[in-house]
Amino acid sequence: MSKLRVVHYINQFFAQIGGEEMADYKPEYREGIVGPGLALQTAFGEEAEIVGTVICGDSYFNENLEKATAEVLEMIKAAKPDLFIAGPAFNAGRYGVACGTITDAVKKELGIPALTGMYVENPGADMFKSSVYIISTKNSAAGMRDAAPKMAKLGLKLAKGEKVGASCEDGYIPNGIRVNLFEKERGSKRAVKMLLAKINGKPFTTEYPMPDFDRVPPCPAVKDIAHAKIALVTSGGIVPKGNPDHIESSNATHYGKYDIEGVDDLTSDTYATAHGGYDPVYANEDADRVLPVDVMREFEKEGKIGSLYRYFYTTVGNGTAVKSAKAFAAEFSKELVADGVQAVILTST
Amino acid sequence: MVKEIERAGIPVVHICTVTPISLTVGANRIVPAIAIPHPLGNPALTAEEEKNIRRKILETALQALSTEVTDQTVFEVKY
Amino acid sequence: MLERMVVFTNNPMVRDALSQRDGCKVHYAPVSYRQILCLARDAVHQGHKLLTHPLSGSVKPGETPYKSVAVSQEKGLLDLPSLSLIENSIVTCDKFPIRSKSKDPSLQEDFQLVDLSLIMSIF
Amino acid sequence: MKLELGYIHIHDIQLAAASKVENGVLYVDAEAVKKLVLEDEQIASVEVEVAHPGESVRITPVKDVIEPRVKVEGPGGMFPGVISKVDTVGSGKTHVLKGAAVVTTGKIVGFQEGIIDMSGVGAQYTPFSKTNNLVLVVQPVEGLKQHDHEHAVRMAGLKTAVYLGELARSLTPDETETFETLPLKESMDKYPELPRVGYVQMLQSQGLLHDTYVYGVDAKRIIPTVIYPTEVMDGAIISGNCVSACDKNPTYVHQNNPIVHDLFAQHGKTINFAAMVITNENVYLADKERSSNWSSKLCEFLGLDAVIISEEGFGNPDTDLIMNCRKITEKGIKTVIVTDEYAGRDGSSQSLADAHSSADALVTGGNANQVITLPKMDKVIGTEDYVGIIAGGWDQNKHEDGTIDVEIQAITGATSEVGFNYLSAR
Repeated sequence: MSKLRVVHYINQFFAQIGGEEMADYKPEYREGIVGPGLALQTAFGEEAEIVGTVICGDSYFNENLEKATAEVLEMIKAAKPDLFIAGPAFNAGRYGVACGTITDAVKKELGIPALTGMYVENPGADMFKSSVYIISTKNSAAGMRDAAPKMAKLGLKLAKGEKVGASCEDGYIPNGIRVNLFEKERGSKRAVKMLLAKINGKPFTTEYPMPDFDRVPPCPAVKDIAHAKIALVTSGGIVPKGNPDHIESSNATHYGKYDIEGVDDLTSDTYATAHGGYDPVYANEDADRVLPVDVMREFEKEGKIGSLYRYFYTTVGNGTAVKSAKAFAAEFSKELVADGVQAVILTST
Repeated sequence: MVKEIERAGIPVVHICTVTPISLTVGANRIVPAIAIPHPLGNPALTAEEEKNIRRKILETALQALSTEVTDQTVFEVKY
Repeated sequence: MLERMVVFTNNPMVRDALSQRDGCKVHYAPVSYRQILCLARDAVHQGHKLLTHPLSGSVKPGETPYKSVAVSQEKGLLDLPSLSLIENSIVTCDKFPIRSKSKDPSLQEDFQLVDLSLIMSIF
Repeated sequence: MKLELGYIHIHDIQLAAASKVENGVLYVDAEAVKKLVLEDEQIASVEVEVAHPGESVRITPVKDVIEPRVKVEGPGGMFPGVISKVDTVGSGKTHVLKGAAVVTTGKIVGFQEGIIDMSGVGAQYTPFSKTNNLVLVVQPVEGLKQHDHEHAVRMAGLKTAVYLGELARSLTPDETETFETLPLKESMDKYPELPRVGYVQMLQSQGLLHDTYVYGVDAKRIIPTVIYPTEVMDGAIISGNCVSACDKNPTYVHQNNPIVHDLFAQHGKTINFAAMVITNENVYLADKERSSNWSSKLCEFLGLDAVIISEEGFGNPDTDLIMNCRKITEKGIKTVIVTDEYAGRDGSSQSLADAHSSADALVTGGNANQVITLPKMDKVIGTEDYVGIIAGGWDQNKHEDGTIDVEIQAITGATSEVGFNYLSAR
C-alpha cells in the first residue's frame, strides 16, 4: 500500500519566519516538511508522508478569517491529502483558533479526515472541541514530543476509517460524545481510588463531568437607556402565525428572525407560539404575554428607550439542546453587534 | 443563550419565570416574570390591568439594564 | 400520608384500579407516553406539585407505551423541584426512540401491569 | 461483626447421579434439583442445564444470578427472612462455592430480558461468562399471575443455591478471607487517625420486577438504615429486580458487593471502612426526600468523612442519586458516586436524567445504549424469542446469519452501577 498523503498547517512562528512582527504573513504552500512536521513524520514512520506544509501568519488568518480560510483550503485541496493535521497550537490563542477553524473547514468542506492539537485552556479548544478531534497537549512547545505520536496515531485511525476510542484512550479533548472502553480496574476499585484522592485533597478526574455552569462577567450598564437601541429576544418560541420557517416545537434545528417594523401589537391573528414546552393557549391569545412588542412600542413613543430594534429573534428554549442554543445565540449576537444594538431584553417562559 | 449575548458584549436582562433556572444558565441581570405559560401577562386580569403589569416588568428590565452589577442580580418588580 | 392527587394516565388498568380510590382523581387520556408527561407538565406550570417520578420504572420511554404520573390536587405557587423534574424528564424521554414492539398487542397487558404496579407502589 | 469467608474454588460443573463437590468440580444431581424446585406447586416444569465459560452458549432471558453459599458457623442461615429465619447474619464462617453460580431464566412478562453469552464478544460484557453456571429454565403452571410467577422463579433460584451451598458445609476451603466491622465506638478508638469511610447503597424499589428485599422486607417499605457490610455477604439483600439487565444488581452481586470488598481492601490501611447504609429509590417523591434526608442524616450521625454512593437503575433513581449526593455533600462529607449512562447509540445525548455540581467525582459503568453484534450461538438455554423485545433489543435486530444487534443494556451486568464490571466511558 502506498503511503498516506498528509498536509500539515503551521503558523509563521513554527515555520521560523518570525514572531509577532511577522504575524501578517500570508498563506504559503511549501512542499514537504517544515519545522514541527518532522516530529510528526517520525511518528508516522512508513505509514504516511507529509507531502506539504501550509504556513500562515496568525494575525493574517484571524483578521481575514473568511478569505484566509478560503486561501488555505485551496492550497490543501490542491495537494490532495488523505489526512490533514493542524498545529499543535499549544497555548497560543490565535494560532489555536486558526487551527480549529481550518481543521473544521477541511473536515466539513473538503470531507478529508482532519485533526489538530492544543492545550485544553486554549480558547480554540472550547470553540472547536465538539466539531473536530483536538489532541490534548501541554501548554508549551516543549510538549511536542508528547503530542506528535498521539496526533499521528489518531490521524492514521481517522485516515483509515478505523473506530476512534474514548478520549482518554486516544488522547483527544473530550468532545461530548461518550465512548465506552474497558478499564484495567473494575468500577468499584476506581471509585475507592477516586474517593481516596478526594479525601487526601489530591487531583482526580471524574469519569463524567457534570454539565458546566460557567459564568460570563456582566457587561457594563447602558448609560443612556432613553437613547439606546434595544432588541427583543425570546426563548418562548413566538413566531408569525403559521410558523413560516417551520421552527420545530422542541429540539429546534434553527432559530427565527422576524421583522417587526410597523408592528405595534402582537395579536392572535398575527402571532403565535411554536414552543412545545408549555400550554400554548395564553401565548396564542396574545403573544405580547411572551414577547412584549406592544409595551416596547409605547416606551419608544414615550422616549423611555431610543428605539426598538427592527427584528426579534426567537427560539424554543428548553427543548433545544444546550449546544445548539449556544450556537444560535453566538450567531445572532454578531448581527446584533453589527447593527449597533446596545441592550437585549430576553424573555423566557 | 443569555451568556452568548453577554459574551458578545451586549448587556442583557433576562425576564424569566423561574429565576433559579436563570441563575443556573448564567444571567447577570434577572427580572422575575409572572407564570410559565404567560411570563409577561396574566389572563385572569382585564386587558388594561394586564398591560399595566407588563409595563411594570419592562420598566424594571430597563432599570436593570441601566444598573451596574458585579454579580448575578435579581431585580424584583414592584407591582 | 399521601396528598390528594390527580393521576394522569394512558393505562386503562390504572384508570380502573384508581377510579374509586379515595383522594384520587384519575385523568385518563389515550395518548402517548410523552403526552402524559406533557399533561403533568402543564399542571405543574399551573402550580400543581408533582407527587411521583415521571420516569418511574426501568422499562424505558419508547419501550413501554404506558405512563402514569400523579400530581397534587392542591394548587399553589409554582413548585420548582417539580418543574425541573418534569422538564428534565421530557428532555430525557425525547432521547429514547419509539420501538415498534411497544405496540405489540401480545405485550400490552404486561406493560400495563408493570405500569400499574409502579403507581400502586406508592399506596 | 466478623465474618470469615472460606472459598472452595469450582472450575467445572457436571450433571451427575449424586450431588457433591470433588477436586474443584461441582457435581449436580439434576433430578434432586428438579424435585426441590417442583415442591412449589406454581411451577409446572423445570429444566436443569449447565453452561461453562468459553462454550458457544447463550442464556436468555436471565432473571437472577445467585452464588451458592452456606453458613457453617455463627447465627442464622443464608438469605435470612426469605429462606432462613430472620436471625442477624454476617458473623462466624461462611463457605462459598467460588466460580459457580445458579442462573434462573423464564418468561415472566413478554419483555423479560437479560443475556449471558458464555463466549464471543458478548461474553466480554457480562461478568457471568466467567462463572460455571447451573441454569434453571422454569415454566409456571398455566394462568399463573406475574407477581406469583416472579416470586416462584426467585424462590427456585434461592432454594437451589442453598441446596448447592450445603455441599460445601464440611469441605476445607482452598482460601479464606476475613472481614470485620467494629461497633461505632470501638472502630473510632481502634483507628483514630484514619478517615472514616462509608458506603451508601441505593436499592431498586419501584414495584413489580423492580424490587429488592432486605431480610425479606420489601425495600420500598424501609427507612434508610445501617447494615454491617458482612450481612450482605450472607444474603441479607436479595434481588427481585428483573428489568434493565445491564445495571440491575443480581443477588450474586449483592453477595459479592464489589464496593464493600474494595473498601475492605483498604480498611485499616488508608481508611476506616466504618459503616454501610442502605436506602431505596421509590416512585413517590416525598419518599425520595425522606430517604435522602435519612441517608444523609445517618452519614452525619456515623461521623463519616467520605462515602461512596451507588445507584441501581436509571431515570427515577437518578433523582435519588443526585439528592443523596447533594445532601450528603452539604453535611461536609466527601462523595464519589457510581452510576451508568444512557447517552444514546451515538453517545451524544445527556447521560443522566439529573445533575448537580456536587456530583464532581463520578465513576461510570459505561453507556448502556452502545450497540454490539452478538454472534450466533450453537446452543440457547431459555429462548431467544424475547431478544427483540427486551430493553436494548429492537425490531429486526436478528440477522439472517443468526447474529443479533443489541444495545448492551440487554446484557446482564454490562454496566454495573456498583462497579462489578470493567466497562467505563469517557
